[in-house]
Amino acid sequence: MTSPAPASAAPAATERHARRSARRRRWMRKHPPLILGAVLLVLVAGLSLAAPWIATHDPQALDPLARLAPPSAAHPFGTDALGRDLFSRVMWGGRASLVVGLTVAVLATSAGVLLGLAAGFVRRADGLVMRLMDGLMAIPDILLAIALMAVTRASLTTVIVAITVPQVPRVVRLVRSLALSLREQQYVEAARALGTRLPVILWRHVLPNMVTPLVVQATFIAATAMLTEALLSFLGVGLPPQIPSWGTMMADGRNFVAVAFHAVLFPGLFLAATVLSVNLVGDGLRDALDPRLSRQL
Amino acid sequence: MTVPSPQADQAGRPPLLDIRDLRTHFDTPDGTVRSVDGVSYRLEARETLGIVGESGCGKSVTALSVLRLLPTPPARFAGGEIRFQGTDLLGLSEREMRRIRGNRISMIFQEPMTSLNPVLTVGRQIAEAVTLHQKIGRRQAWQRAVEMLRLVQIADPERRAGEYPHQMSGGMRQRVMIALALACHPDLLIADEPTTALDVTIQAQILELLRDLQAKLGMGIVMITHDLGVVAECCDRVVVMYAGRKVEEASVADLFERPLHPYTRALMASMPSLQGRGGRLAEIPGMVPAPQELGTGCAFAPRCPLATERCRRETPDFTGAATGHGVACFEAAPARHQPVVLHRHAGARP
Amino acid sequence: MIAPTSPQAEPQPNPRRTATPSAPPLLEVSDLTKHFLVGGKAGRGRAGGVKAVDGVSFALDRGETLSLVGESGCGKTTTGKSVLRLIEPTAGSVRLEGEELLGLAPSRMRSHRRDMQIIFQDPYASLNPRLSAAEIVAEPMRNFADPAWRGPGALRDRLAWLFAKVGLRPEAMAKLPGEFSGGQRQRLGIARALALKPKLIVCDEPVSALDVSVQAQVVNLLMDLQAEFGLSYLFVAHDLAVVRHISHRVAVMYLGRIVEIAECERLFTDPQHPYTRMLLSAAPIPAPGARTTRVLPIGDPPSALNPPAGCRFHPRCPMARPICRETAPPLIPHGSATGGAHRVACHLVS
Amino acid sequence: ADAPPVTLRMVPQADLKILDPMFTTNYVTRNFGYLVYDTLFGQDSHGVAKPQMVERYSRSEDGLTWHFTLRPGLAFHDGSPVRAADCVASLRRWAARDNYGRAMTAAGAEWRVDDAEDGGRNFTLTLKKPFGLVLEALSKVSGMIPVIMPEKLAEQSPSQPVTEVDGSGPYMFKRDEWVPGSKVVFVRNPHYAGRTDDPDFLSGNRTGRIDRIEWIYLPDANSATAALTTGEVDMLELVPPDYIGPLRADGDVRVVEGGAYQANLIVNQLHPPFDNPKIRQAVLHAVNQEAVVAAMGYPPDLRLAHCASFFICGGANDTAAGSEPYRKPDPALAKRLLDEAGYKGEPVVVLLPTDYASLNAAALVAIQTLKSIGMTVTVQSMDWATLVARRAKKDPPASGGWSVYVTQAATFDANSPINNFMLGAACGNGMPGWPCDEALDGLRADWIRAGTPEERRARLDGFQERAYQVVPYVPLGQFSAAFAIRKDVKHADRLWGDVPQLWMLDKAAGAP
Amino acid sequence: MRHLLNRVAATLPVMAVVAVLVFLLIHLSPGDPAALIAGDTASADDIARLHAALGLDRPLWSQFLLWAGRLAQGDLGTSIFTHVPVSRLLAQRVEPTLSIALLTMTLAVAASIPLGVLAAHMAGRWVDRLVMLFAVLAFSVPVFLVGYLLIYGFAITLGWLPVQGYVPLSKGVGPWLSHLILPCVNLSLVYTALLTRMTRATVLDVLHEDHIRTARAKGLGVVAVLGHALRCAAIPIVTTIGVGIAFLIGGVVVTETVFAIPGIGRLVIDSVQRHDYPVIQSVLLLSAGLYVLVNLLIDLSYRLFDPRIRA
Ligand SMILES: Nc1ncnc2c1ncn2[C@@H]1O[C@H](COP(=O)(O)OP(=O)(O)OP(=O)(O)O)[C@@H](O)[C@H]1O
Ligand SMILES: Nc1ncnc2c1ncn2[C@@H]1O[C@H](COP(=O)(O)OP(=O)(O)OP(=O)(O)O)[C@@H](O)[C@H]1O
Ligand SMILES: [Mg+2]
Ligand SMILES: [Mg+2]
Repeated sequence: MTSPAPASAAPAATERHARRSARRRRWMRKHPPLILGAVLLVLVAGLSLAAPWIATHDPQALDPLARLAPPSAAHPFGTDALGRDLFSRVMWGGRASLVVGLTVAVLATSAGVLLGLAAGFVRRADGLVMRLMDGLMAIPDILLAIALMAVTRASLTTVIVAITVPQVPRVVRLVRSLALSLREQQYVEAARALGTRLPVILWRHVLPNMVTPLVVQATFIAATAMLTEALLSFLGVGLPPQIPSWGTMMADGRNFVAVAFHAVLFPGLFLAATVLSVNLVGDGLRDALDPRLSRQL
Repeated sequence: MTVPSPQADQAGRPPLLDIRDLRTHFDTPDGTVRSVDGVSYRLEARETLGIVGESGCGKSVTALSVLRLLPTPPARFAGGEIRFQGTDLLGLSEREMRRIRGNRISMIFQEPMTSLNPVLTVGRQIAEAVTLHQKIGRRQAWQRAVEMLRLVQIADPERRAGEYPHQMSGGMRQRVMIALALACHPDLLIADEPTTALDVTIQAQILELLRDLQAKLGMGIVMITHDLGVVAECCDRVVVMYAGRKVEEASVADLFERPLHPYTRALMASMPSLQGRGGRLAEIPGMVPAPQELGTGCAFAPRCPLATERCRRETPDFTGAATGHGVACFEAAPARHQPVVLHRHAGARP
Repeated sequence: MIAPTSPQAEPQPNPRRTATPSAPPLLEVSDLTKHFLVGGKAGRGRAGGVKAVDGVSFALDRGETLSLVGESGCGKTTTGKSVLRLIEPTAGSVRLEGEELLGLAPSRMRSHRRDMQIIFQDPYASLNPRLSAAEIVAEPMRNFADPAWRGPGALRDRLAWLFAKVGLRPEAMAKLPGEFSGGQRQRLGIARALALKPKLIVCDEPVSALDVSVQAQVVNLLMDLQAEFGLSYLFVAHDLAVVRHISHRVAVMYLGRIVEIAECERLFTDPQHPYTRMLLSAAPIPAPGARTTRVLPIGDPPSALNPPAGCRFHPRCPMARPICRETAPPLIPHGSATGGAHRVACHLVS
Repeated sequence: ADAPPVTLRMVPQADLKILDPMFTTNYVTRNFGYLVYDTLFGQDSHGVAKPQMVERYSRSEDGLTWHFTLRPGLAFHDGSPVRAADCVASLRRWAARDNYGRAMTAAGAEWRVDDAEDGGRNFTLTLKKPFGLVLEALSKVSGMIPVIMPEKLAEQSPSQPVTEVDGSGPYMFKRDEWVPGSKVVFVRNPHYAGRTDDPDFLSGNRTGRIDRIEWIYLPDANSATAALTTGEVDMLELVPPDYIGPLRADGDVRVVEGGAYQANLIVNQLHPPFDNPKIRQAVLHAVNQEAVVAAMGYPPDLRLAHCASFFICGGANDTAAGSEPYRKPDPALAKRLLDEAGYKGEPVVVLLPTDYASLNAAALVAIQTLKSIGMTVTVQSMDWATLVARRAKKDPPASGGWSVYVTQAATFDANSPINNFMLGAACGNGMPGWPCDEALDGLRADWIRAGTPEERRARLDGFQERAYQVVPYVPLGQFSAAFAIRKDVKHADRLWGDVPQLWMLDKAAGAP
Repeated sequence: MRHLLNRVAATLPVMAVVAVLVFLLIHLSPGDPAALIAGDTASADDIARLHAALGLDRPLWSQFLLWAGRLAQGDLGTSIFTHVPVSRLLAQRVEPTLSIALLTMTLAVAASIPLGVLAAHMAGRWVDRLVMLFAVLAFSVPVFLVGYLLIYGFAITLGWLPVQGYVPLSKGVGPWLSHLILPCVNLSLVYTALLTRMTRATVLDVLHEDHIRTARAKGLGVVAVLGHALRCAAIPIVTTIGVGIAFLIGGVVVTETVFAIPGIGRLVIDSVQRHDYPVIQSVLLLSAGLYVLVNLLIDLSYRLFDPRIRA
């Protein structure tokens, strides 16, 4: 390459950059749910991260004599059955939901990708993996999670595992079906013809082309995981109560719904808003990246 | 303007189909796509008009515009009119349009594999069209379906009528499509690349069948294709399209004998012939422009060996329609049989 | 009835061969057979399955183009991919420069892949949409460390050379496949196939998806490259005009078998098998009135799932005799003038 | 005519799982026991044991020999008569598991049928040592109650609950309609032979007035309360504390005080740090009873700001002896004691129940208390069932055992040195927490042997003084539970204590 | 017939895997079932004896064979806490759960298919946006929160419907239905959302297919064209109904808790809290069996919807 190339490349690059960012802006305008979801999610995540500075009280400090107080200036969201400040707890509690959502999404997706690729590309593994997944799929998610919680002690880790396990088959099936169709893609066939080794094919040709559906699937898993965490807590088999989470808060509050609805309402609203934002992001990504996915996911 | 005048033919009847300066645009987030940008042609009963052009030049959009099957939005009729037996189709209500579709104007599509409903028997699909447009009972409609299948030379039509599309080969499906299209004896049949997806032997069968049926039923046919061979075999007149415009129109014999537009000539030169193993083929450099990238000037100018400054500046009008051989080119008219000097591609030295 | 597994004789020495008489041809395929199991899960499919390729034999010399033609589903692609072992053949032998490829361990096979490449029909599906043009073309070179292109500098030079060879500008290297037109994508595919300096390229309908004007560019490129590097092509196509233009020899396939194989010129001027004749007569000729009469096969092609006994073409052959129904005709030399290079599988041709 | 049976629907405080009142200390099972079984003696609302199944009894001068005669006409649900042999078998079964029963066995108790022919109505108790509480034992209200079941049931192994039900109580258990986890159905026992005297707590005529009783278990406080206000059920046996206020405001519902309860902090005395009485004292000093009971949700009028007794304040054995130092919560003193006792930050493993809201609340306050005096607290949450299994482990806290859990006891499990499930446990007992103080054991035995009420009172004080020194467990405060009954149910005012005496209630026929 | 047998046979390995999973789930758990069965006052000896009696001291595989053998004979074991045969416990509770499930499914299907088709037809317009907003909201708000809102509104404040409980069908359709409306509406929201999204997506897909253009070129009106599309979309929709069964069963656990309905969902929650393993195992097996059965039926029903599968 000689000197003229970069000289002519520079304006081309900036022009392309400008065109891309223009396209991106247009693209964003075309997908309001995505924007709405992302903004909401950033907001919620920001509040949770900033909890130490926003919270007005120690989220764990009991004040039995001021229990179930309705919202007031001192307690914007009121207090719970033990007199703890709900506003502070709600701010802190987002962390559990976000951690559970994120971890489960990452774990389930990674496990699913490994098993799914094995099933899709290693004929001998296929039968075994898929039978196992069929078995797991046959047990309803929530029941399986509940049962897993029944045999372990409640902790953040066990909750994450219990929520992850039922999600894995979903990813495996997705990955496997993607793998089977990608395997037949001509560019994968071309790679084989070019003498590319299987691991390289998986890494260069198969995985990158799965990213879109996987990212979308992962967002849905994250949303489901947050809801499931709350559900398990609500049913009394979730996170241990000393971890403030929206789920445990609602579980605490469920016995007082008729006398102190705020104790359930505020964590519920925050949870719903978070799950909604993740779902919106997922839907938006799906529609924006690959509209054909809507049937698969 | 050189649009043919809307006058009636000798018998005093309006032409079967008369498209004038049709402009069909798509409003997309990336801007307006002028897929069809001023196309006019006319078709008489019992006539076959071929429309040729490369992929994306607006052949299908023109055809779908006639039946108003394009989704609006994003499609939009930016101008022109489509007169069918004198009535402007663009002015009809959706309900009136529905009475015309499948009844007086029918259409066959390119993909025989996917153009039939996979979950209904073919007999039912044909009968459905019949009951929709004609006041006859289900039994009679079914009878009609069987007759139509027989007409398109499907063996054992009584049994086949009860079968599903997946039980048939591609050629048979295309024949079912034809039966479906002709079930109500339309006056106009639009065939959008009816044989592109088929093998040559099947293609020959289908084209012959269409010719036969035209002779029997007397409909006008608009035959859309990108294969000049098909045009040569079964059309009376041809319209050559490029980038949403009509660039040349002539009778088949005229067109093959003395193509006027440089694009038409280049197209013919670039086709390998069945006559012998050749040396190098003539190439048309560059590629068909994307419709949203069209600027002013002749759309073919960037690829045209004869292009002048004027070509790049102004869009040439379509001239010579009255003589029966029209062309939209500044340089074409006088240049009879002038050899076209084509570019050799720079990178491909022998 | 007892049908011989291969009705075709052993490949005969090819008169076109350019190397010394004792050296084996570049590619020698004999009795190649591929049966696909169908019906989903293993074991429960119909015994035998689809006989996609059923005893195909041919040889291909250095610098030669052999075309495979035939109707859709006759096994052209399967033959091409079996040669490369992209599909694992059921039986038969594939020898590259005398060495048997079938049954080679994967690692040994990999080293042979340098000598054999493939270009696909669909220029959209055959390029990974997420890799840049340079990465796509560099992939085979990364797979095989060769001193000629080891190291980033050498690799860049080689890439630049390849891009120039196929007529792509160096700026194109950074682009994604989605930013290219069909013809340019096909050039990328060719550059990738060329990267390892192969001896044989299987071209699976490389121009069928392209517009006429672009098709000429690619056909020219393929021929130029052959002339420059002495490549051999196994050229799969259904457009007879292209085939005639590009091939040295042509093999006509019908339902998994070769029915006729001959020098290109001879096949087109003096076809012997009834099916070949029909194929040739069915092709539309882009010249009005050129067509005289046309003999077409009867009915639709039978399914490869259970092909007819005897000569597979007999149900559609207007000249079929009783013997055709019973015995599969062997592929035997026709006419002494050809020195055995023209072979036909038909009872009616002596 | 087929008038629909008058049905009373009650939400029980817990789900009925075990059908053997001599097997478990579960209150639901006990309440079930009082419906389907009868006892030899029944306590009245003054705490006096009244003959119930027994027609007459006699006690020898030395108190070592007792003769009992059953009332005639007593019959089990199938109509077969209740015989002395059934009583003897049942009492032996009871004695194998119950604290009182064991104490009597320790005093050499022997049960014998008198009239050999077909089991008759007479039987005898002989003792080797004096035992002052025979009638209290036979009329005990809580823990495992000595009900009378047919001999063939009573003879089954006492380490397994009896799963069949056949009693001589006022109601019969409808096994075919039993939906574990949801519904228990009783119908009136046609063979029940009631006494003639008025019903009073667990004594007197216990003949049922209502044809049919359904226990509908609704674990969700909202559902239960809402069901009561809309009339879908007639009664809540235990009103969720936070709903006492709203229900009191409901014109159709009457809220009845339902017996005193004591919240308790049970400490494991086998292992450090709570093997040291001084540390137990420190905790006792730190506890703020009012905060605990407030956290449990009881309204101010149903909770005591402070109860200065190991026994039920306001009950028969209420005494303040030895409680003087503990009148006010004193965290500073607690810290000092902790230092003096040489507490070095040994971890305190607290078992936190997640499925009992009020215990959870009490435990959380306790945890905050322990932390506030500088103890190192490790919290392990679990459901009650797991907790029950876990608390039986004697391992050190660090290796799978435990240090502390919170529970509550109703009046009859708290109000005497022997009823009280922790104070009643002697050295070598199997009671989780494993309190052991020889002196206390001696004082308890003295109390049991005491002949006169005055004597007993004095010994009780001594016992409690010692208890405040060794602190076998830490009382967390006292409160009253509440029943809630719809006003169309009659005689709700006769209910007393924490046993739902459903036989007393009545309801107009045709009421929903 | 062969096909039917093949399909049925194909469910066996799934159930076998479920059985192994369910067995391992409990037996790899840290707690000792014997200690739980023996109760709170049992001595170590008692527990040890029970341990042996229950076969817990044997090797895992032999325990599994024993358990599976009994299972194959229909013996689900006995509840640890109530000492009632599990099959009886389940039988008592099947009716409410099935009632909820069926009614919910009916409601959801009846609501979602028209909604989904409408949204697909109006794709991109505000009706579609509204429907999709509902769908995503129903997916995001916890079921129990909605449940309490419904109770608060319709049962407590308005007093139109009962707060809780279940009345068997034998006591009359009216009471039965009135007790089911709230829980089923509550539960069907999520299910409706799921099906609506699926219906919309599939129908939208089909609407882009070539044969729909053919149908319109024939002159068919909007309703007829949507009918065509729905027929072609049937298989994914029906599949979703089947997959949604798992959703439904999971949801039943929650609604039964919120509305205090004595069904299998409540049973499992009670059992989990009491570590009543035989019950948990049986419920898992039962629901997996139900899932497999429903999906088997749906699998078989494909042939009704798609002639291509009949071949
Ligand atoms: N719905 C649409 N939205 C935007 N652009 C469209 C739409 N439909 C067609 N076009 C554009 O209109 C142009 C003409 O398309 P048309 O289908 O008529 O081409 P064609 O000549 O039929 O080509 P082919 O031979 O490939 O069928 C194309 O460039 C295409 O991108
Ligand atoms: N993976 C497969 N499984 C089952 N059958 C197959 C498979 N691949 C090809 N076939 C069948 O094998 C036969 C030959 O297929 P092949 O693709 O080789 O035909 P072709 O001559 O290349 O046709 P076309 O011109 O349509 O590309 C066909 O009947 C096809 O249906
Ligand atoms: Mg088209
Ligand atoms: Mg092919």
